Amino acid sequence: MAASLSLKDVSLHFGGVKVLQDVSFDVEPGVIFGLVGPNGAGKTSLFNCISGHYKPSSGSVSIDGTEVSGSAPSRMARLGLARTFQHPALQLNATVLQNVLLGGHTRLPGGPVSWALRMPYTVRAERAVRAEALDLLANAGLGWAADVPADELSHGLHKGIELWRALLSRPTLLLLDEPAAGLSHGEVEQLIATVKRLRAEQDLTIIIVEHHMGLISALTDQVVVLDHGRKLMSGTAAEAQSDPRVIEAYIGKDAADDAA
Amino acid sequence: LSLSGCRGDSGGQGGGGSASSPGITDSAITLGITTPLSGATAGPGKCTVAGVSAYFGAANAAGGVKFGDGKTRTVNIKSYDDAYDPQKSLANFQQMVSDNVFAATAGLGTPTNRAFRDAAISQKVPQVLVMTGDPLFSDRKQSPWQLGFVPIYQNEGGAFGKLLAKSGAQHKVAILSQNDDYGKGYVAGFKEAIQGASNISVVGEQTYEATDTSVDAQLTQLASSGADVFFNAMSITPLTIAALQKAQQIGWKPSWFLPSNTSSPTAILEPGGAAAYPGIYSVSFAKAPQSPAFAKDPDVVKFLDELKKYGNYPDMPAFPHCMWSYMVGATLEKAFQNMKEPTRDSFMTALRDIKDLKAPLMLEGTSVNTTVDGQPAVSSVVVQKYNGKGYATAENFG
Amino acid sequence: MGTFIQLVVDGLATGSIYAALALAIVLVNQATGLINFAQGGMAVLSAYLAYAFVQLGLPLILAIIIAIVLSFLFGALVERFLIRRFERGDPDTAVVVTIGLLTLVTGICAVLWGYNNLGFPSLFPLTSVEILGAVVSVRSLATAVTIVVIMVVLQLLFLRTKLGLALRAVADNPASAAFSGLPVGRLLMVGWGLAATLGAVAGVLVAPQLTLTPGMLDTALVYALAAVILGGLTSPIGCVVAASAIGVLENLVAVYVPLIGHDLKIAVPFALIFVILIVRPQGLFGRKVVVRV
Amino acid sequence: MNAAAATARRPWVRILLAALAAIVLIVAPLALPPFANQTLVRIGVYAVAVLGLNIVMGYTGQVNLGQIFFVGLGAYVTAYGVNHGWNILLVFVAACAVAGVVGLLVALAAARLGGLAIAMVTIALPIVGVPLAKRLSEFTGGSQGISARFTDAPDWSGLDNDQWQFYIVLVVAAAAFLLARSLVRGKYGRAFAAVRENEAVAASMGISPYRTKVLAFTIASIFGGASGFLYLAAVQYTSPETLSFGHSISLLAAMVIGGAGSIAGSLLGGAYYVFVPQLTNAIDPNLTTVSQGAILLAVLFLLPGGLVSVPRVVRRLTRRTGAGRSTGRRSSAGPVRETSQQTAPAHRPVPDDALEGHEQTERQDGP
Amino acid sequence: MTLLELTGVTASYGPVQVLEGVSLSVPEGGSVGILGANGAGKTTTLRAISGSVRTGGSIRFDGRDIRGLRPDQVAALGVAHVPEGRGTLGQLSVRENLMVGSYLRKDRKAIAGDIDYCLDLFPQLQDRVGSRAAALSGGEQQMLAVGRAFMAKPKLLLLDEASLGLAPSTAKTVYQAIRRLRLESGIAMLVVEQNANLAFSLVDTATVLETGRNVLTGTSAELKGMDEIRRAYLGG
Ligand SMILES: Nc1ncnc2c1ncn2[C@@H]1O[C@H](COP(=O)(O)OP(=O)(O)OP(=O)(O)O)[C@@H](O)[C@H]1O
Ligand SMILES: Nc1ncnc2c1ncn2[C@@H]1O[C@H](COP(=O)(O)OP(=O)(O)OP(=O)(O)O)[C@@H](O)[C@H]1O
Ligand SMILES: CC(C)C[C@H](N)C(=O)O
Ligand SMILES: [Mg+2]
Ligand SMILES: [Mg+2]
Repeated sequence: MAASLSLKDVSLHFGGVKVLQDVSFDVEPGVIFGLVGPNGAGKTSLFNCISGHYKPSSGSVSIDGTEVSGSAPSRMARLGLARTFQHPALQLNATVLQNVLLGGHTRLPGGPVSWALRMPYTVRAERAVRAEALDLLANAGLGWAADVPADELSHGLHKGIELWRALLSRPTLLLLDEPAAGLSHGEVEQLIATVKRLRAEQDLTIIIVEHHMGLISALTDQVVVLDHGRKLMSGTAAEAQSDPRVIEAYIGKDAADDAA
Repeated sequence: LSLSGCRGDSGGQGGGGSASSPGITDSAITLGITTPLSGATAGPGKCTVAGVSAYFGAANAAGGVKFGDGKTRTVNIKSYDDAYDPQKSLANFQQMVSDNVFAATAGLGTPTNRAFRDAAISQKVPQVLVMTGDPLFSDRKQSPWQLGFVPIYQNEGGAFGKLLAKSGAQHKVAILSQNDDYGKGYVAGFKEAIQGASNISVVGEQTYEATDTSVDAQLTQLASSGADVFFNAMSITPLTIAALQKAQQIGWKPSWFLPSNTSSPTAILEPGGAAAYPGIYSVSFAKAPQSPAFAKDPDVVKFLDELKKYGNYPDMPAFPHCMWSYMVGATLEKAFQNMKEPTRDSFMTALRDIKDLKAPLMLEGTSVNTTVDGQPAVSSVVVQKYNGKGYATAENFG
Repeated sequence: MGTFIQLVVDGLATGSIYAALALAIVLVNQATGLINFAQGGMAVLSAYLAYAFVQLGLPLILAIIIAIVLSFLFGALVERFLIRRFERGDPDTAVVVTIGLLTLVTGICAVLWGYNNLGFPSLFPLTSVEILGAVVSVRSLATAVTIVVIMVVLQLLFLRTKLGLALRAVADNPASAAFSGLPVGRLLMVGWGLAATLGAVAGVLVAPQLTLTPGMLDTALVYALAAVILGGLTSPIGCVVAASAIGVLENLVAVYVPLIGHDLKIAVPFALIFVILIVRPQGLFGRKVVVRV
Repeated sequence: MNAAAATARRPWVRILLAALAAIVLIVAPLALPPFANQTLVRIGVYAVAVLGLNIVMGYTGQVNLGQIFFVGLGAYVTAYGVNHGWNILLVFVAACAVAGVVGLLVALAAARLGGLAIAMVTIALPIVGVPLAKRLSEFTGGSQGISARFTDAPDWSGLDNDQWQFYIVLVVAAAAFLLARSLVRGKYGRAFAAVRENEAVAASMGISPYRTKVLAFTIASIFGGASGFLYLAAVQYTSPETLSFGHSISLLAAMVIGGAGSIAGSLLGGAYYVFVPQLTNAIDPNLTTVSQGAILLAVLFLLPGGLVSVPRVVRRLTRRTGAGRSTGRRSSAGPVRETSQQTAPAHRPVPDDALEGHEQTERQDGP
Repeated sequence: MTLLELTGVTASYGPVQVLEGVSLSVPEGGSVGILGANGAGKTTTLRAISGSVRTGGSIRFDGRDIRGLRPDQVAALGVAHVPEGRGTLGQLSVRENLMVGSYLRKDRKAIAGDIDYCLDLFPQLQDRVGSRAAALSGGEQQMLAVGRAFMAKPKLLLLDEASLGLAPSTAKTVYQAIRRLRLESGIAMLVVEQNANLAFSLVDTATVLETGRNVLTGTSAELKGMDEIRRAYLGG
């Protein structure tokens, strides 16, 4: 079941730095939601507040109506949240397959004793998840990379592996932090297609932080624009891109034409 | 079902019959020493090897040792480093057995010797004249294949206690001891000796760890007790020096008792400025080569020469263990001379039958006596008093 | 009261031994990002070198200076020919390499100078003075002053000089620092050299009191590590404060809490560290390492 | 080379090899001289301790300088139990359980700290443990230590003591190694590695870094306790020196030298721990410290990945750079020459069986 | 005058060779772009120049062979590399990062002014000069990495996706600043950029890499005119 997300007056401070101030919005189940704004506006920090990596200084985060702010990230993951990181965070000396398999952690039953004893059900579960991971990679055209150590792949592919890792957990809420960064135009098109397919095939809610306005326009149903930790506006991508405040603060006057 | 049948006869079991035991041939005998040759206790540990090697090096050079069975043999010493780790000393013992060593001897340390005591008993390998004052090794029933060499710590502490008790004057005693069986043994012996002596009261008692870098706090605390006698069961050289200096600095000038381990006039008392105290007492059974009184003593001259030549130990010994293990050599030689058969059994019998042996370097009034159950080879000690250069025997306190 | 003050003063004196070593550990860590278990061993080697020159008839101060210079070279060479190979690898391996180095250096000292305690001449007189009713040896006082001076120098080095900045940059991210033209290898050598120098100073400061043996600083190393972690890995001031606090606290607890006593007093600084680190993981004066994913 | 490797991966070959190894291990002590058995026994003792250390440090990345404490604790519990006439199985369980519970309690607190702070808490264990063991002399025999004999071969077996001890150690060590091997190959192995690599990322995968650290630490402690039991089986005596801090450092060195993050490496680490003192004694007992330091540095210099990396290093030295690898792996085809999607190299086998795959949780050696 | 000349450059990571012969040249004061898909070898090409990967072939800079030099030696010759990903020194403050950038410069007096220039250019950094780099947002770190390279006043700037993670307006500003730098001080540059619109705003010529080889080189105008290029890099 796709999750719904609701933020109420979320604020976050680090010492004197006000990173987020009273941010509120709701994300309906099944929606692809965009989060944009200038550098340092607080987008990643907001993701961190949702995923539990940061604890909001005040305000509340709820998923499917349940208050979750302050929960540990590992608990959030078990509730169905998955995310990618702005700067790919892979285990560089493990293989791509091992990296992706990590995403399946929450789906594997049994405690350490069962696994140490290789109880049959753990063996079966491991096989199933492994097969699925290989499938994901194969469908992404990365089947060849399964056994390659992650550090032997280029930066662009790291972003992709993060996405497959997140997906293996079968999330109901997926947070993508700049998934298109470092991708060429053609590769961004592929990414757009992939996310569209995801939405069609799986029941999940997606929030995307991205500076690539083409991707935002092509994918999102709704966007929120952050600036200096505050919500500047919300609406559709098209509305955002024509909003003078957004152009002023974020897109830049003539950059608007480039980012077609 | 006898599975062990298929493994040759390398078991190294010692034992009876007239067949000779492992480690002894018609021309040679091999002894093993497992002792700390590295780490914090390597200083005295090296001495344990050096002394025995010096003794038998000289004996071998002179043609060998004449055994009780009429054959003359050279005595070979194999040393093994256990770094004061019981697990390693056991491993070394097992290695000795596989290296065909006749007996283990002279090794330093309570835990390290205890670690292979059981194995030595069950394999009937002598573990004798070891450098620990732990009484267990001199208990014949419990330790049939063992014998300690140095006086049990209790004896040393007790000797001083007796001296103090009979002084008649009122004394307040402060005690500092190493927190292990060494320190505990000294203190127990001392306390037992002063029991019932109404003129003695213990006014402060502290311990320190052998690994400590400083005992200043203990001294400050003990100084405030106003004691006039300081019983210091300390085995660590730098700490002893520091203690001698510190007590002076804070204006506490009691009479001291120091164990035989840490009473070297040149290495400890002089740098510690011991002359400032009314009296420094120690117990000993060996002549101190550093002491001017013995500088020309023929025993000492010979010993230092052999230590250099055969013991691979060119320096002036900083630890008494060099002298002690030299005496171990003499004691072993005595046992060899009396053993009728080239077997471990015969050796043990001979070893346990030495009376009033005046080993080289022994002080007047002490001797090797292996016939008393419960006592190690040396059990008599002499209380001495520092005279600014060396030691003189002290009959009375004060 | 007299006893109390004396115990505090004694604790400070003991603490200064730990602090001397701790400063060297901080320096290597700041300059290379590593914890050097061999720090104590290298300091002992330096002290032995000074001792050897004294034996050769050089005046003490000259012997110490030569030993310090040689220590710088030794530290730099160790970095170049040993540590270099492990710098980019698994940090655990690098730590074990320093353990191996400690063993080797200790062994070399033992081979060259034996295990007997060697008296090391003191730079400072053996007299003592009275402060607030407590007796302090001039030697301890001078040691403490030297350490405070070193601490200040280090603090200035790291925060005020270009070299300090470069050392920190290289420790932070050598590959990235190289893109700005920082000669990574040379800076790492300098970092190790300086730490060895500092170790040499520590060694000759404490050798008169502990007497020279190959394992002279083994126990002090543990305390020094504790002080470094408690004070904060990045802070010379922190580690001196922490080392002093550990020395004093140990004494007071041992004397005034008989249940703990002198045998278990060592547990106290560790318990303290534990409590403090739970509240301030970066240590008393340390800066938190910022990590974002 | 490849063919051989592929053959070696077939299930029946593996089963056969395992069976062969088992037979060798069972028969060996009957044929070997006592000293060889005694040495193997001690290797088993320390291999189990190193294995535990490897779980918490090699795999999970938590510096642990206190492993020897748990070995000592296990040894003391064993001695206590044996001397009080407990059933030997109960003694074993108690040795593991007491060490495990103490480890758990320590970990519950220590795992809140990261990095070097954890090192400090663990360093304190042996440092405080030694005086504590002396203090609690009622249980520990104080500084004189405590002896306990329970591994003399029973008469019905017809075995010598060293053989009997070998089998005891073999059973316990084999169980420990098999359990550890299964554990680090699946879910938990990945969780350990994830926590080692990056706690924030691990957490976002649903892995609680705190719990994982506590788990790893507890497992290490249990293995430490088991190793302590074996220590007593082999040495039959323990004293405060057993748990001295220096040995903890040696265990750490043995782990890295064997191979951090490797099960087989733990065995090699145990062997290193036992053999090197024997070797240095044979070289010259007066130079053990120098030679130990030199050996340690030489091994790491040649094999920064530890002894376990020998086959990898040999393979690298013998392998000619495969052209297939460099071109085949090239990723997305460029837009200019329109080739189809990324091409896969034909020869890279993708394991189809979850747990029979090659040791993927083994850490690669450094860059 | 060519400043940088690569001929038949190969590069490998361990046993894996990933560049199979890349040739390109950057004239003095010139600006050359590198295009290519993920994994084509763009980053590796820049690393080959700055000496952080094992290379073959010939790399000449300013008239001398620099192949095999260490990164700091290459930097000392006047090459500043803005690496891919996080190029900052995380535990150093923003100001310290910029100071490290100027490590090789002799004109001490001018440094303070240049730091102010960088902070002007990236106002977001201004508020955070005292913060450590690791605390910054992704885009802010990227700005800092570019600023650090500016501080070196190099002869040649290697930019590896310098706009990565920058907001559109910021990316624009950065590229304007880089262009200005080029005009004012004649810095040459080699630019890897996925945002080809930005790239073409800066470079005179560009080369397209594919599986470790150049497959195409031309002027910006020529390339912009090609269909495949438009489809893959420009969109529409
Ligand atoms: N742990 C932290 N400590 C201090 N400051 C922080 C921390 N995390 C975030 N900030 C600050 O909060 C602000 C917002 O950062 P955040 O990463 O959320 O920005 P962003 O919107 O994701 O920007 P970008 O588009 O550049 O990624 C930045 O100025 C950053 O320096
Ligand atoms: N450390 C490494 N070890 C082995 N191979 C590597 C390593 N780094 C990169 N590679 C390989 O080298 C090739 C070129 O990588 P490079 O990073 O240069 O690509 P790129 O063109 O910069 O791609 P991107 O656009 O994704 O950044 C890729 O096939 C990659 O897998
Ligand atoms: C705590 C972490 C998950 C934070 C995250 N990596 C960031 O970029 O801020
Ligand atoms: Mg961000
Ligand atoms: Mg790249």
